[in-house]
Amino acid sequence: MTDVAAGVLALGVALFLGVYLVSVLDRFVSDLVAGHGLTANVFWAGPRRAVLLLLQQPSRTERPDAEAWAFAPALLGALGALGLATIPLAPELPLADNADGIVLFGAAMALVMVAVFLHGWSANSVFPLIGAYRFVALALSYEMPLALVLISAALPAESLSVGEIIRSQTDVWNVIRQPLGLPIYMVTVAGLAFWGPLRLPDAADLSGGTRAEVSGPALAAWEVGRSMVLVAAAAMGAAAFLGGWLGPWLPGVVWMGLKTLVLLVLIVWSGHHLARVRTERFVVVAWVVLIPLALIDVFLSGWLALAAR
Amino acid sequence: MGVTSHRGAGRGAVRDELRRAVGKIAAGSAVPVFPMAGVGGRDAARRIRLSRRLEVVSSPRAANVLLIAGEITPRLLRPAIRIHDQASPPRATLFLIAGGAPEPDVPSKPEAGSNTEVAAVESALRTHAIRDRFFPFAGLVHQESEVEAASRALHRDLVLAERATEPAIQPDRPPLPWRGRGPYGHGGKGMTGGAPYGRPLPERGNDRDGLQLDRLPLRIGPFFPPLVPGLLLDVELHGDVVQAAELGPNPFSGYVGASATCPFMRALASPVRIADLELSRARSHLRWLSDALHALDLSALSIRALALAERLEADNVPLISAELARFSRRLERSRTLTWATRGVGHIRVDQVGDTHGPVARATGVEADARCDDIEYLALGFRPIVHDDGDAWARWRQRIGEARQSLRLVTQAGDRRSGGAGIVEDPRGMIRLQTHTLDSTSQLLPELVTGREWGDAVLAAVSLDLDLERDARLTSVIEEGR
Amino acid sequence: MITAGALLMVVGTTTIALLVLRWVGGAVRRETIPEPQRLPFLGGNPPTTHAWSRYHIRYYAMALLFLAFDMEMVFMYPWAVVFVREGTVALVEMLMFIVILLLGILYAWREGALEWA
Amino acid sequence: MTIGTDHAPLFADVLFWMLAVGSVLAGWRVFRADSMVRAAYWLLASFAGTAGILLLLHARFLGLILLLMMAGEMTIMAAFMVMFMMNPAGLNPMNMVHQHRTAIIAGVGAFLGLAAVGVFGEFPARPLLDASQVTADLGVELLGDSMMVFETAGVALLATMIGSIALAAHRGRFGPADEGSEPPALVPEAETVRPGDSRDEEQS
Repeated sequence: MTDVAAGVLALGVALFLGVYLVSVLDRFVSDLVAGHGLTANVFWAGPRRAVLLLLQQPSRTERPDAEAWAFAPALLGALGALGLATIPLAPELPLADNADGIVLFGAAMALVMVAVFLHGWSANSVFPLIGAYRFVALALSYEMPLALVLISAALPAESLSVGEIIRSQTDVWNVIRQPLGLPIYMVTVAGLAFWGPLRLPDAADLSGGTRAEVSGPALAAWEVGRSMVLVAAAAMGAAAFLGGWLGPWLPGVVWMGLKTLVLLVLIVWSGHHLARVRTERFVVVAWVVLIPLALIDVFLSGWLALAAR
Repeated sequence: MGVTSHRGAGRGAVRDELRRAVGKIAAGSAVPVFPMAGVGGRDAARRIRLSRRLEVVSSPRAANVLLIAGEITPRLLRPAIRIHDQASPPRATLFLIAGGAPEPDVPSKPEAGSNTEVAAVESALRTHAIRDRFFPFAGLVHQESEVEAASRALHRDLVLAERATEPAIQPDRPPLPWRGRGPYGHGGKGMTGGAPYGRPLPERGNDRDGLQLDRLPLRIGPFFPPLVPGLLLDVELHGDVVQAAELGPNPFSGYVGASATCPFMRALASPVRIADLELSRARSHLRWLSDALHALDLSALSIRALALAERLEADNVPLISAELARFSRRLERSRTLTWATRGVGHIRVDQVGDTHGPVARATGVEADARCDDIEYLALGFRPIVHDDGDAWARWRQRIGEARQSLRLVTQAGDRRSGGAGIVEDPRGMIRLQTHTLDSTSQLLPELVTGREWGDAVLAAVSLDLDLERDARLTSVIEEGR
Repeated sequence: MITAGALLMVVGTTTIALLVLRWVGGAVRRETIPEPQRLPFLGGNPPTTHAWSRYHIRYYAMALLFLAFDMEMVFMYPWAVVFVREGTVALVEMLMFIVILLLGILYAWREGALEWA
Repeated sequence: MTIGTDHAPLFADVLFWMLAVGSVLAGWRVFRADSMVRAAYWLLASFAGTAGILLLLHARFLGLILLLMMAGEMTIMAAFMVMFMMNPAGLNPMNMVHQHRTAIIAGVGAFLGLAAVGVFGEFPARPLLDASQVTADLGVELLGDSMMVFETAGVALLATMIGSIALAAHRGRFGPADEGSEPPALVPEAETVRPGDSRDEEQS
């Protein structure tokens, strides 16, 4: 029982810290790229904005699917939390780490599609609707590579458990053993959290896309939920490819946090440097390049795992 | 009873204190502003991106302050009112009277000034009238430099509940009754008949792949952020693909006259320093670059491009030139940018027609009024031309021309050009004699038809439309007649 | 260790998040939002019809391809667990499986099924 | 808080009944929803309840893969239903039920049949010793002695892919897919109207 309490507490702290870090990083990189000076504002901008949104009146369109509209951001956040729960942040903190950890993670990330689709569909407004359908196209394209690279990471571990996958990297991290894995995974992370070049459902050309009709607490919840998914996905990247808690001198949790941070910096940085790609072209590239590469990754990883036996 | 009420009051006081404390935290955040640009307000509306205290939001739902910059013409009035009413409370409106025109109660002396000043005063008076009639609660500033402080003050008062949120301007009319006519309570013949909640369902139409699915007829604009201010686009969407498109009327027509502040307009009548012309051209291209980057979700890079444009002055050209060189290298190396824009909005040479300027030159047509100018030729001017004719070519075209303009500024010295009734402005050729209008905006419907919405927006952005310029050219040419 | 617990946690957090959101937004009753504020945002003009419609998904062929591909995941996960134990046979089997799937993608690509219809 | 029949029977029982009732309720909502999207996602909710029951049965992999796959599949189903159904969002109230009587008889019959199997059937009562081995056992079963299962599945999937694309894709190497086809008439005995022939199709 105390284990579970500690795990839940750690999960809560990790999520809170992660979401806050994403807001700080985003602001920091944005200021840096825009050529503004750096000020302490980066630390406060996110929380202040959240409080501001809590004071704003929620909006409603003419005839929305109100229940689904309210459900979508809550579901997105919960899926982020579930995704992070599958990852043991340290050897002694396995919350929902089980023999089928990456299947659970995959299920949580597959359900993100439901949350985003509902968010765009519910408003009964044309631009959110286009955003919703765009995300379905995006999600159907990145889901296969996402599952395949995680399966590759599971091959040397002979287990689908995230904890086992981390332990299997004691000698050499998967990022070296399976060089194709992390780059493909990072592309899918951008899709999962619709961040940066894959910010298709909430894009500027749709005037905010699925969030175009949202205001107030629901908008804050949507932003937080999206950051939670990003944090969960980055943590999974750290666990599956960068050896999770493994590392000398420092405690495991710190290593896990640092590695997640590196991936978060990478994805936030890309968000301010890479132009948004077009849905149609991404779909073609995902199927014609990413999935075959991921399948090759599976094969090569399997071969190496056999050779290492 | 006295005790209860006392306790109730105490609780109320605690709640007020709490509300105040929370409000103070929120008041420190960047002000979410939704800008709406009327006549002469586009630059000011764009420049709020530069302020760190203001945050441009893409939809009025998330805005606290609605900035109405410049004059709202009759065609813009209803949309502005609708957007005001769509914004979620707490909301406040701020008017920026362009050009620093005087207050209406200050006796102005139109006879003392030029025609332009008269026009500015008239425009300001009209804006005041609109504000008094429809937005009596709105804030008002006369200088662009006051926008930030005024927005912040409005925002602070709103979140601290010291200022009441603005009420809706339109009446709260419930939807038409529609229920109860069919066997299951629906409002018409068949399942798609009737007008649920006072609005009909879309009707089917043919599609290019042989299916017949619903078409959504929409009028988008004039304040749709990814498109230029004032653009009214009538589209029929079939899924996310534009099935048919048509340009709506130009809301600026009849409300803009010749502007004395624009060097290109002056160059039509009398020679102007080439350095001034080219600085202005570079600024215009950089402002476009900022808008285009914004439409690609690169808001931070967009701020950087805009900062280059706004910092650009005659005395810092080498510095800006070097920065722009670095910036453009970075953009041209960007694979995702190429990927996003290559092949989008492709214009064939036979479609160019009466289109001039960078759009024509990016399609391989070497048309430039500067080629016939002896002063430009003396500077060794040769127009930049790209052959591809797609959005990516137009991106490179404008970045290249901005750099070329900066080079010309450094070489031009005191040379002057113009006065012959023909000038090349950043968007094309202006000729007084031939009475022809530049037709870039007429290309738009053809470019977006059959495209996915994202491609359509990128194509529209790459044209660098300016409806105010279109209206101005019309009025100048009509004056010339 | 506690998968069902984790799933319960999702349900729990979703509910809690919903309740909190409703409570925070509860200061205003949604029914009191006036009609002009409910108009969908199109840049200033009102819509002529509802947005909900027979929406044409241009990627329908890709969606069907996905359905077939999704089935493949069912086989891939258990395979990954026993792969090393089973040895080279498993590798060969998987190679054949992968090649067959790649053929499917190749066919779809050649038919233009991944592009917007 | 380990959930499983052998550790906390009461908790597992409560959970089972919650999931079972929730699942049935969600299934009932599928037919009460006017909106196609709601109907599809109520079905997903029903599947999620079933997945939860599978988790309780220690069939963790099956439960999770059900959730993983149904998320995508129900979304695709919703998208296709919206694409082809009239009034897809249920803005006009309507009745989703056709052939009412037959449907009720078939539904009740199927429920009684399955319930009879559930109540009177003989189920193995072997306790599961190590729940973490289930996925591995499944893998051995699939890969096991012959390549039959795997390769049959592969070829079947390939056939599905090619078949669905040949049927659905509009353009292909052999030209437009609808060339020469006659769409069915909207009204029996009426003339067929080829898409593209006429913009006006208000006969319905």
